[in-house]
Amino acid sequence: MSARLKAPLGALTLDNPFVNASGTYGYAVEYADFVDVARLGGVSVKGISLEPRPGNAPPRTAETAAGMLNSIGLANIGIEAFVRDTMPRLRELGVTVIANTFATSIEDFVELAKRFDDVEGIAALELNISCPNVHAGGMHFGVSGEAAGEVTSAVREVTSLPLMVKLSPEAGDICEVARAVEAAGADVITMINTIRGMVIDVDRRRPMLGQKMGGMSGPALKPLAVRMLYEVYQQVSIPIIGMGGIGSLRDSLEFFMAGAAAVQVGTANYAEPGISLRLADELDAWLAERDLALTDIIGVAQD
Amino acid sequence: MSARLKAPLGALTLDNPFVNASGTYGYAVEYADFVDVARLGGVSVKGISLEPRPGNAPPRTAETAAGMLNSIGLANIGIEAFVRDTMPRLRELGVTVIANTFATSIEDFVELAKRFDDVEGIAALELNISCPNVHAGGMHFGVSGEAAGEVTSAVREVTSLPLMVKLSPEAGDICEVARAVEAAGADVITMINTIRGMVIDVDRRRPMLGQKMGGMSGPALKPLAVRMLYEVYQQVSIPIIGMGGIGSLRDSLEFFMAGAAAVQVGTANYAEPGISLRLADELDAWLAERDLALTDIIGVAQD
Amino acid sequence: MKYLRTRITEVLTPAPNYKLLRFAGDEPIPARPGEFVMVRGEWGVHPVLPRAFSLVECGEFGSIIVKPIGEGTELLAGMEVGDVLTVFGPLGKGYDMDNAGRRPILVAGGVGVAPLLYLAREFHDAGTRSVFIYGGRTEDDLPLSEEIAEVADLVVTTENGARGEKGRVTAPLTRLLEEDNNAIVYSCGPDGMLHAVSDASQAVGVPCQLALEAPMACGMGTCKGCAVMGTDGTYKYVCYDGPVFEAADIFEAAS
Amino acid sequence: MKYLRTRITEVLTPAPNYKLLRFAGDEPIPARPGEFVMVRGEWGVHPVLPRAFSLVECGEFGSIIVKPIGEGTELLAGMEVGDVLTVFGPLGKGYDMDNAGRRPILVAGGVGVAPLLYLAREFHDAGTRSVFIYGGRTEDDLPLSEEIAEVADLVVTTENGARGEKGRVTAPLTRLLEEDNNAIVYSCGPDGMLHAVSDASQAVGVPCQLALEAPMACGMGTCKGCAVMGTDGTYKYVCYDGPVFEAADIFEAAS
Ligand SMILES: Cc1cc2nc3c(=O)[nH]c(=O)nc-3n(C[C@H](O)[C@H](O)[C@H](O)COP(=O)(O)OP(=O)(O)OC[C@H]3O[C@@H](n4cnc5c(N)ncnc54)[C@H](O)[C@@H]3O)c2cc1C
Ligand SMILES: Cc1cc2nc3c(=O)[nH]c(=O)nc-3n(C[C@H](O)[C@H](O)[C@H](O)COP(=O)(O)OP(=O)(O)OC[C@H]3O[C@@H](n4cnc5c(N)ncnc54)[C@H](O)[C@@H]3O)c2cc1C
Ligand SMILES: Cc1cc2nc3c(=O)[nH]c(=O)nc-3n(C[C@H](O)[C@H](O)[C@H](O)COP(=O)(O)O)c2cc1C
Ligand SMILES: Cc1cc2nc3c(=O)[nH]c(=O)nc-3n(C[C@H](O)[C@H](O)[C@H](O)COP(=O)(O)O)c2cc1C
Ligand code: FES
Ligand code: FES
Repeated sequence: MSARLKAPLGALTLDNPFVNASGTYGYAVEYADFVDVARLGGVSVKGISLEPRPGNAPPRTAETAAGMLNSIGLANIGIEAFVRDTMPRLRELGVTVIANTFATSIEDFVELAKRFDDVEGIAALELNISCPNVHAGGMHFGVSGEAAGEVTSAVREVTSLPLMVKLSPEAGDICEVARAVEAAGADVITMINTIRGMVIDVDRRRPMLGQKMGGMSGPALKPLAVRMLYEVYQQVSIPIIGMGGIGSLRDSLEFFMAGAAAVQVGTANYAEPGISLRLADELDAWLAERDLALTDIIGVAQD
Repeated sequence: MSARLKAPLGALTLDNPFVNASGTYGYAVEYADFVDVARLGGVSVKGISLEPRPGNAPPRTAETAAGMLNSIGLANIGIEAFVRDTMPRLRELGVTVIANTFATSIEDFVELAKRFDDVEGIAALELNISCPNVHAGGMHFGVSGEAAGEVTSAVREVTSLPLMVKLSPEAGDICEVARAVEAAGADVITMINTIRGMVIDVDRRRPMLGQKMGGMSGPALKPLAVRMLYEVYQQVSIPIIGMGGIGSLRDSLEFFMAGAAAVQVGTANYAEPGISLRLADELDAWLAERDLALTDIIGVAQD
Repeated sequence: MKYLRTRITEVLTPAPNYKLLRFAGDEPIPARPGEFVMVRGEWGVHPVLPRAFSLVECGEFGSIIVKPIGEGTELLAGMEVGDVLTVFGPLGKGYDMDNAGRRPILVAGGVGVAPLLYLAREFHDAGTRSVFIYGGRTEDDLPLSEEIAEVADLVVTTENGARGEKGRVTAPLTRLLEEDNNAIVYSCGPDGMLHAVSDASQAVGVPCQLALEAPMACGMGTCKGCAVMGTDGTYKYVCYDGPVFEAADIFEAAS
Repeated sequence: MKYLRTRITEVLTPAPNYKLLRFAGDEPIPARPGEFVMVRGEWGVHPVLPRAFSLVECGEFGSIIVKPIGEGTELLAGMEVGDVLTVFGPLGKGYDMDNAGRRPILVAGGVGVAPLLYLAREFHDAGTRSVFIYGGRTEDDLPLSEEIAEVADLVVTTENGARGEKGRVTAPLTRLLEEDNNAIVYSCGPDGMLHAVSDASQAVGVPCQLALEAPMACGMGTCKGCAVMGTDGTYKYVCYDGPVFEAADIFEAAS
């Protein structure tokens, strides 16, 4: 990757700004046969919890206009299996691993962070305090600045990894949450997670998803994501990784220009599992043509 | 319209449940040449303020994935011209008029309500406490239960019209707002207004809209609207008019089954100015085939 | 005003990157030159809004010329005979053909040819000879120039000089206005061109009517989306007060 | 596993409401019967997800059979020769062809014909004769039955009796299993059919492999979207643990 794609995020610098979003790329190893996963800016792995989780009652996905809902419920193999079975392969492949973690209590977030601190080959820790798909937990940390600040502080104390905190669009005031996590010691803000939606199956006269509601992702989410990023950028000085509906170079440029230091690509991976590498190459060409580096365009659409 | 389409909304009963949404159908008179506007379930007219408003700096609209943004800024002719020039024509046409009103202070909302109370031919008053497009005003009433309750109470005291209050999806907790306006005397809840989004023009490297942000409407909004309706339905006992992205019979059925006693159709009017009448006919056929009345399917997707 | 479900009856390619779609519904949409229609195909939820197009002809068949520049125009340019096109119109205020004895000079660029070809035909049918200045970047940007030549005195300019005069429309326009300012100018085309045409006309006090574009939702004055600031300091609505405006109402005279 | 940009090389209409799309990319996608691909056309932002299709053949050309039932399948069914189709696969676990000397009985309904025609051909090429029970509502729901007859003993049922035996696939299946239970059943089709086939097979202790469907996003085990509850009380992923499952792992035997 060319130098102009470098994406500095405080202590961490990514080789290129395209990171695959948590939950949409598994543990990345599944794609290694046909995607050069080491060249990805990074991979935020499927949200990891202390214990394995089976996930929610199906159906778990439904399509919406230019988007989709998911109510996976954080089905995952748990930290033990991940560290034991998956990490060696990720190290071997040379993937820039962002450990996306999920818990329903501060103690569990802290415990996860502690256990990841020793693990070789983790580039950053990402706290998912914004998952809408788990009863009694997850998102409630993301909807108020106070709760978000608390969990961030607690984790900050026990981790030496670059700390990313992932915000929810359902926060009453997302800027307040952003300021709180910055103050509590987050190195990077990632935003946004999905926003809850519902599809009714009018033939069966009931909600389509087993869980009734699911998080909406994909292009339909993009205008919200860009707006929130634009607002948050004005209120914090730590770098922000933007996401929500990115599926083309122009989509990613919207995020960079609104203020994203890097981006995550989620739902678009389903249609094209190597899309992030294609976008990195396209961005490289776009920047080269204009004799710019990525860092020249971050936030240029702000006043 | 057949009896099975009747949509009871407390004191008011609409002949059919398809109302054209405020801001997307002007004052309805513009369409009278080629749409039988008297047959519409109702028309919520473009938001009316005490004084005429010129609107925001252009561009005022932008397209998004399966949706659009608008930052019109409530350009309107003001109550005086509306009552003097437009109402006579609406009465003559026999339109079921819902007076959508907008103000930035409680006093102005009260004043608008007082002045509408005397006007012949108004079927209901709709308070837009959820407009995202006006600086210093509008939406702030819609984001907290307390403020929403206050404005609703104040208006309730001065109006004898059926009172509709239109909620914002940007409320921290839309259910709380819904309960507050119910408690304050609203007869009907209408929901949802648009949610703020942004599109960046990557060629000009700045936000596409003159006002930077605009409210997102259209199909992309539908899953959010249905979810919020589903939630609010469980918390209030007054009827709810649902809206957000309706463009087909099946879309409207999702809202009815989630709990909407009637619906509003907004953005879809642009593609097909008579769409509400087509949907009413399609619903009539759908219900007839199943030997049902509209009221039989309201909320059936709730447990 | 009508809302019709029509079918495409013919698709032509008048220049490499332009499509002419002809369509017919149960009834014609009677429109004057400069008036427009909002059209949409049956392509589901995206893009949601219809698109504005000036009519090139109307009657038993309507037709529009489409230059693909984005998703909507690309979908339209890909349509085939038999496909459904919903058409809504006629909309807006067209050109005022009352030329009061002045010689009409029509100035078009790109898809601006649509309303002006229609206007040239109407002047021709009314027995008025008009001049038609038609500018493109290359010779590929001059769709329908043969049709124009049949009804008006055609003057072509291309930026690369491949056809006609090398340069932009402003040169022949200024020349013609200097020769004889008992003229009236009608224009439609890219923004930069409209400014130049306005300047050239206002400089010699010749009346000038311009067709503007703006992003539109409703097309009929109700959504208040298509605002442009007028020289009088109030907003004008392109779909309703226009799309044809007196140049002086929109653009200040160059100083 | 490969992700290929292919082009449609042929579009056939094997029955009134079915399309067979043949496509070719730079390389073939080698797949076994029952394995599938995720495909998508270049249709922009909606629908976002690719769609799962069993391969009917693979090699220089791949092909899938599409029955339009919603937006995605309608867009695919409308595709033309030359259009781009992105194809991602092979995915999942197909049929286990090790029949251990048992007679293969293939039971298909609707688009379930896709993997089973492929399977029948493979058995045929391997010198194993199979029975192919093919059910449709009417004679229009039996695409590719001629091709099946070339490689297997075809038994047709239609619900309206217009072709073959009147009724559903369960009748001939039960009969055949009663005649000779040294058989192995392979099935793909609508949910109700799969249940019935599972019941009939499990009732006589005949091994039975079913291909399931579920809404999918990733198609390769990473999104955890396509869960179905197994008889052991754990979730199975259709795209990864399946789509072909032992009947007993998914459906309890009827009691
Ligand atoms: C009164 C009127 C008459 C018109 N007549 C014709 C015609 O005869 N032939 C023709 O080809 N086009 C005509 N246009 C322009 C046409 O409507 C736009 O090209 C079309 O709406 C773009 O849609 P899109 O989805 O392809 O592009 P989008 O994807 O919406 O946009 C692509 C780019 O074009 C810009 N854009 C979008 N809409 C407009 C617009 N209305 N004006 C200016 N820029 C825009 C966008 O900002 C963006 O940068 C007319 C427009 C108006 C208002
Ligand atoms: C492994 C596998 C192999 C398949 N093979 C074929 C094939 O060879 N030929 C073929 O025509 N189809 C096949 N399908 C089904 C095909 O993927 C669906 O028909 C398609 O995804 C529907 O997309 P749509 O946009 O047209 O419908 P949508 O608009 O998404 O949905 C229309 C209706 O179908 C339902 N539906 C959507 N997806 C599925 C699904 N995957 N399974 C069951 N119901 C669904 C929806 O709930 C809705 O009621 C296969 C599915 C799987 C999982
Ligand atoms: C199927 C699915 C599963 C997801 N799982 C997680 C998760 O485990 N942890 C997390 O932080 N975000 C999760 N997300 C959210 C995405 O990481 C991302 O924030 C969101 O999808 C918006 O980006 P997109 O529009 O590009 O998909 C998931 C999204 C999808 C679609
Ligand atoms: C151009 C435009 C203008 C609008 N103006 C108003 C308004 O004046 N008052 C109001 O209450 N809502 C207004 N709305 C919101 C709509 O009434 C409706 O709540 C929203 O568009 C969602 O419905 P839809 O997706 O069907 O368009 C406006 C929407 C649009 C698109
Ligand atoms: S486009 Fe709606 S007012 Fe002009
Ligand atoms: S479709 Fe993603 S796990 Fe099966």
